[in-house]
Amino acid sequence: MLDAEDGETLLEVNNIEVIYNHVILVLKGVSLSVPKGGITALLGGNGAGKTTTLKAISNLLASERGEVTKGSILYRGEPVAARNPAALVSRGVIQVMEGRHCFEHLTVEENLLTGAYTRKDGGAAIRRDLEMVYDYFPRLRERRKSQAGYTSGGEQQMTAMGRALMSRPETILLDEPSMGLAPQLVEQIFQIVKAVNEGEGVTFLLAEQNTNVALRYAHYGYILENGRIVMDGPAAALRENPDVKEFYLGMSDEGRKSFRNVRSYRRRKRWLA
Amino acid sequence: MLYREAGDFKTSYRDDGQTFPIRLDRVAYYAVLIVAFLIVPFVINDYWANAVVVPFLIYAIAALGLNILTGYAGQVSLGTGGFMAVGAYAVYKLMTTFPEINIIIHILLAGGITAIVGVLFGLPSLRIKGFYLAVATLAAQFFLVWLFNKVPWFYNYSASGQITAPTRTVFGLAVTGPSTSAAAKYLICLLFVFILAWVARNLTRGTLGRKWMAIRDMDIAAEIIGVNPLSAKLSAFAVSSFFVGVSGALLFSVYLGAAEVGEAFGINKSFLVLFMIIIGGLGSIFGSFAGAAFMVLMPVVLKNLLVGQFGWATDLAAHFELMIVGALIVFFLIAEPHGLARLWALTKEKLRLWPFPH
Amino acid sequence: MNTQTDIAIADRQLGGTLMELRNITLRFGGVEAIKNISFDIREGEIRAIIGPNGAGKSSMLNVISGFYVPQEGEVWFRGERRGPVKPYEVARLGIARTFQNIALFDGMSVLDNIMTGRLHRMKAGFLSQALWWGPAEREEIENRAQVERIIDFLEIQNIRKTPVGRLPYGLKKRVELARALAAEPQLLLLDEPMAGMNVEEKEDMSRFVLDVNDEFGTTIALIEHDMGVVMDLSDRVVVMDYGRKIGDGSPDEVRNNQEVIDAYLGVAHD
Amino acid sequence: MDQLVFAAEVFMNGLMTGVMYALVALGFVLIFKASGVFNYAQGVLALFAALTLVGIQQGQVPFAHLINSIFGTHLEYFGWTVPVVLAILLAGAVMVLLAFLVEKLVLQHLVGQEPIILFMATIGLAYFLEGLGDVMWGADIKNLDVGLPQGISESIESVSANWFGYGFFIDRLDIWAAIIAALLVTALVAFAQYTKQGRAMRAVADDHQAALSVGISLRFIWVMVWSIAGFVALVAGIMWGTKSGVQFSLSLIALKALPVLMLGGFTSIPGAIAGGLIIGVGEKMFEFFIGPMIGGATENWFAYVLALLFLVFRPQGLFGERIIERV
Amino acid sequence: DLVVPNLSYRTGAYGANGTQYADGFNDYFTLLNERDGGIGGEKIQVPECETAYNTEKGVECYEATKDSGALVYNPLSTGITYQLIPKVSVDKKVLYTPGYGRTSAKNGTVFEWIFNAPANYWDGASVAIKYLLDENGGDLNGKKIALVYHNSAYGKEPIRTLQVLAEKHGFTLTQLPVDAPGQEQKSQWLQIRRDRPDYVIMWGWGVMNQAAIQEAANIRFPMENFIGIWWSGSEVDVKPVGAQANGYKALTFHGVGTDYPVYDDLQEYVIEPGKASQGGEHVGSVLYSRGMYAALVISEAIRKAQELAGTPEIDPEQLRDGFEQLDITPERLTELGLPDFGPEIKMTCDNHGGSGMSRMQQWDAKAGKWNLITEFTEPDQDVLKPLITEDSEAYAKEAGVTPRDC
Ligand SMILES: Nc1ncnc2c1ncn2[C@@H]1O[C@H](COP(=O)(O)OP(=O)(O)OP(=O)(O)O)[C@@H](O)[C@H]1O
Ligand SMILES: Nc1ncnc2c1ncn2[C@@H]1O[C@H](COP(=O)(O)OP(=O)(O)OP(=O)(O)O)[C@@H](O)[C@H]1O
Ligand SMILES: [Mg+2]
Ligand SMILES: [Mg+2]
Repeated sequence: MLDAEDGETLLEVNNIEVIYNHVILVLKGVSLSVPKGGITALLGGNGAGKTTTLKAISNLLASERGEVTKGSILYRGEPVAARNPAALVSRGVIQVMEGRHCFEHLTVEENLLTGAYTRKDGGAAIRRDLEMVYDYFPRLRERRKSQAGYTSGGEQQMTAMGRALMSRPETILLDEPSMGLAPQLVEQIFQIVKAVNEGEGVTFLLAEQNTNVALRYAHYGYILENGRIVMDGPAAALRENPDVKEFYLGMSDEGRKSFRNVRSYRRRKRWLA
Repeated sequence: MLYREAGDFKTSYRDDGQTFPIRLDRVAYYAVLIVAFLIVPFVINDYWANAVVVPFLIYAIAALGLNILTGYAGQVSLGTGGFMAVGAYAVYKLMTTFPEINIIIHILLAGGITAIVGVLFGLPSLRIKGFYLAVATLAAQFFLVWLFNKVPWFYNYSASGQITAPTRTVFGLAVTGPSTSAAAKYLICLLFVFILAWVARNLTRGTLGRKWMAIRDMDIAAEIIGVNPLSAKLSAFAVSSFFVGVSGALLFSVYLGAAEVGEAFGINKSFLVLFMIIIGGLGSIFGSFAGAAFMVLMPVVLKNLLVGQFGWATDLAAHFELMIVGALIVFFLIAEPHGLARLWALTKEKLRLWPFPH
Repeated sequence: MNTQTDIAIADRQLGGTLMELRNITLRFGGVEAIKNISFDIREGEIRAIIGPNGAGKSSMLNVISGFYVPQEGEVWFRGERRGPVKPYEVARLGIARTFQNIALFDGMSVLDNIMTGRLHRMKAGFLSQALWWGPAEREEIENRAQVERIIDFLEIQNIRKTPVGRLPYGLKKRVELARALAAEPQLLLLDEPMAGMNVEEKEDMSRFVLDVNDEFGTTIALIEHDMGVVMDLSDRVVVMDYGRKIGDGSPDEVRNNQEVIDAYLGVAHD
Repeated sequence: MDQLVFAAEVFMNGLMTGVMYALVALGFVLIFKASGVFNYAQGVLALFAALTLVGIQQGQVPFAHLINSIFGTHLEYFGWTVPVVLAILLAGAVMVLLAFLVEKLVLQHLVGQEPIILFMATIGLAYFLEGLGDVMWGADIKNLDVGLPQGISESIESVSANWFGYGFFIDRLDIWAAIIAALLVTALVAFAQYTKQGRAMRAVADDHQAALSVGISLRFIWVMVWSIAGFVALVAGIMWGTKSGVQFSLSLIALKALPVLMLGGFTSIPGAIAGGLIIGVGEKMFEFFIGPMIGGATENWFAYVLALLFLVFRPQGLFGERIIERV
Repeated sequence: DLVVPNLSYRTGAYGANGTQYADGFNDYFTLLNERDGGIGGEKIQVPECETAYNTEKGVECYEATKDSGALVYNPLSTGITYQLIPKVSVDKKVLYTPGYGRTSAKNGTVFEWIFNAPANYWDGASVAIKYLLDENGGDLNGKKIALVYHNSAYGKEPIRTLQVLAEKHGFTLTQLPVDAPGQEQKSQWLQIRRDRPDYVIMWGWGVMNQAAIQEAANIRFPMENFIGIWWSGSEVDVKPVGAQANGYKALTFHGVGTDYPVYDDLQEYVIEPGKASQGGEHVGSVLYSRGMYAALVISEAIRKAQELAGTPEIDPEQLRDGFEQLDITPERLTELGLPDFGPEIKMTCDNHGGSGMSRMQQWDAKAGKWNLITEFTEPDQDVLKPLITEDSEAYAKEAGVTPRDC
């Protein structure tokens, strides 16, 4: 595992504010930094602004009529705003979007190949990586010739992940990678994240609801609520934090709480006054 | 902080469901009605009536109709011109066959006939979707125009195939025919617009409207939660065609007075009305009006400006007019893809927050 | 393991068979998504369907809700064999559902979306609707009151008028549930209702599911990948893999079934 | 027997007309495939391309009328003519420039919008180009001559006269159109199906955001596709302009391309050709044999009704991509 | 001032044709203003308004100009004419539609405000058949004639007359409609190629003309046997087809070319000083001449009206009287610098259509000009009269007009 402290900072988000449609203020001053070679997790409830943060980083907000109105985002010290999303991919930042976003009419394999769009290292290398992705996700090998639109939810998630890996990125922004995946596959995906991170030094910033797994694999975590960072720290420390335990890991003092007992009590997060 | 809803509490579901929940809007609405019904008729002249206001009102009905189909029910149609022709020829046949019956009834019947034709041509929508459907509705457009052109019964066997509206009166006041006053034309159109807009509003906020919108947003899901796509789509076609038929009837009988199908109800009409609702705002009653106003007024304003004010040659002005209208369409779409209605709503939303930015 | 839960399940009284699927086989071209599967859903129970990705779970729900027509097999509902039906007819029979890839009507407000759940209960005539007079208005207000109760129940009062397109994922899921509930179904099908939620939200959602089941006596079939949720909430579990059924029984039986562990759970789950 | 021979002649001519329609339809398909944009402006694009070609060829001063009316000058022609090949290349370059501007000024600002909005934007574009074409090159009818032969093909006539006792009429221009269309289609199919850019193009059509997120530059793809479509429009403009002069009505041939598209499938390049042939043959046969019985002038609607009937059985057209219906 | 609006069209599908006509119309009035200081000392204003051949824009133009003292309208569109007929009758404006519009408007007792001298569509149809009769020694029995027509009110106008004439002279008439715009006419011409009619008559406008002539050339239909109405007989229709169009014939009710003294004046007062409409590009073309001719008739009617009213400032009612007593004799035409340019125009209260005379012209591709090949010929009034009475009476009944006594 890499020590986040002394590594070089790859991505820096400084106090950004994001507004949709000129009226809806979603991010109210978010700052975070992602060290090179690390796995950083961005946690938080629904509508906290995780997706928005990731989209701001890869400059995809424009097509949703959102804009960064304050603050700056620097990738390797350069403002990302200056580059279009495609150029950012060439620079090594790729995002796996929430909700899969596969190209429905392309086959699974064609989907994966679009991931290699920006690569210049020739067909052989691309084929090799394709094999690698199929090794990671054997299910995709079986479905390679199917139109992505007709594959199951989980298969689409794998396709989206595989597509990102195909671009040989330096940094991957993962938005809810575990969503809709079977438990052993969730574990597997994070294993892959870990393997890619350690083996190839790829940096990860992942937004996750599945705090439990995320904090097991991440080095550092930020907790975002209501458009603000409410807590951050090394993953191990966060895991031990009683509030995190209670609200994000679903642990009570005697171990895991049962979902059947939820009816009996309900405590609110303090910091949401 | 004039414009806001704070303090404007609703205590019943009926109040909450009303058309203009904000008091200021309500006041503005009644003010517009008073001006439209009680003041304008006394000041309107031929030019304003014939060149601007009457076509605006009539197109607003057509736009409302198409908006129900395309904006609310999501079925893109390019057959509007053809359906307007059905309305026009229906009213012509009715007017000339039953001269003793009131024209208002004829116009409503013409709408009804158009609704039936609309349902017929709407049947393929059960299978065909999106742009395919749009192009398929062109079949209706071209076929209907051909039919009215080819079958002499429709134009009472006149030599040239033109139809001409005879004079008909309402309460002793001529509303069609050459001697109709500007005010009479205006009032009859206004009356139809007012009632139909109100009906459109009622339909779209209730059960039927929800069915339409559900089909529009995701037809499969709508079907699975219990919306019968057949009845939803066909009812949209029927209601929409009724509106369009009425507007065609008015266009011919009140506004043009004489018409030839290919010229007056050609494919350009279909596109024109579609432009209106997209520019105005899909799925918005207000948008239908805004779009109709834009597409009717813009060319007139530009022409008066370029030729009247700047004294340009008419052909240069006409070419520039095309360029400017085109550029404006693109400009508005970029500024707000959801049309003038959304632009207006956003402005209001900002006003509501004012003086805070968000 | 939580002993308290087990007792609770043991106490629950399950009713008769509400729905029965017999030897269902479903093919898409060459792909056999469901292979000869039979199982039943009893009145008042919470039935979970689990299995690896692509196992055919969603397809199964689609069969139940009439969207996919299986090549072979029979669907029995309330003791009658269901003939060929259209999905909207199924909805009228009292089966409502949510979707894996949220299928809300993006252009409508939350309130309108939920109201669509009650569409097939609203019967006012066309004229009445056009004039907004008499039955139409009355009906609207009555149903609105019902919907407001569901809105209160699911705690989404503050977003009533927001267009759903703008909502974050989790809230959308909740609105979808609300829409399904608005139909007052006898059988509620939930396709991954808790995907993409954090623990707190899952707790909320669990609470809703349990309350619906308890208070309205609604039978629930749900697909879920979170084993904690599945094991805690469900009365019985069907496990699918590659279109086959590899397990069926109480949560305990299932989690100790070696085949299920190999195919799906990976490790024995507590 | 006679009827049969006539039928054969009409059939052949239908095929040829179909090719001419397909040339226009191709441009639509390309842009639809690459951006999901239903490009209403395709017809105007053809007109604009043809106007530009004639203007360049004849050495017309662009915006002459405007300049004259502002400065009181009497410009009209530069006084030179440009050789055909060079003129075509220059006109092609203008179309590329146009593609660039369209992307820059319109499409770029509409990334991720619904198809109908983009459709509407192309309508705005059509208006604009129509006006621009007139201002730039004048509204009068122009003669386009790039040396393509026209008129009855005597060899076919005499061969068929030998065989059937009736000389078939086939226009030589149509034969050329068929050859050019075949070449274009082969090239375009190969491009879309087997190259990386082709794949990227299809990806963009599916999901703008996702395409951006994997590093496909929408800008590049769109400029590329609009350039190709502009070039196809130029070819269509040349063929139709040679046939009936370059003037406003040229933009209306787009209406003849729509049923072709519908029938062939909006997303299929071979579909454009197949659709064109079916529509061409269908409408000509119908007009020729049934038309006289019901008053003629059936061509406009018949094409659409034929396509409509087809769609009822295959909602995505002959070769269109399957419409994905899933929940 | 005298206001004569010019409802022109310089854009859209027929812009190329409309432009030339509008130029001729403008230039003639400019000439009168520049050379004579107007008519009877009153300057003429010709405000132009673009209709794009679109009826609604036509109405807008009419409404926009009618309160400015406009005397007479000439919209050059059958559709707009139909639109304006009821309106002008109420607003009391003169509508002058030479060679187009509603044929039965010739009946002045019903159509008080409409004039369509010197010729209308039925005159044209009749003259064309007369010409063919002449060619065939007075006998068309058993001949086959095909009518290729614009599938609109305009194109359908001659059908009724031709049907009656077919019965009378024993030829068969085949109708071949072409939908606007008319670029694609393959089936029509394949049919012609198969049926081998002896003659083809065409009622076309815009691109349809040119496409038809091209197709005729393609199937090697003899151009001498192909006759267009006057709206299918201008340079724009034949030039693009090139040498193959040689020999094509068309009707006309006025002279062509610039071999008339009036052009010297036009050159001197209008073109040279740079006052020509659109730079004088189209001077002398067929459509330009026609626009000019329309202006000439209007100006003569104004002159007459001034004479009758005894004042140079006339109103539309007086202009109507001027039209009804208009008599443009050959001598008068010569005085105006256009000897033998048009037929004599003599209108009365019940005859708003004049004599209906027109002549045949033929295209000489090599010289690039139209040659007149016949004298002005009179149509077969025996056939036309009853038709006109019938149609105008039907209109009167439908529109509730009581015919005037003349
Ligand atoms: N296009 C949009 N227009 C308007 N508001 C938006 C838009 N997209 C997101 N929002 C709002 O921004 C807020 C943050 O949304 P975001 O999707 O970033 O949350 P998230 O943390 O990713 O949530 P989830 O875990 O549910 O995905 C939400 O309240 C949402 O309503
Ligand atoms: N309409 C369809 N056409 C073709 N194949 C389909 C279709 N629907 C589903 N499939 C295939 O059937 C299989 C089962 O799909 P299904 O969506 O039921 O899986 P699932 O169990 O819900 O998986 P997940 O947990 O990933 O959502 C998958 O391989 C899928 O690709
Ligand atoms: Mg998110
Ligand atoms: Mg699923």
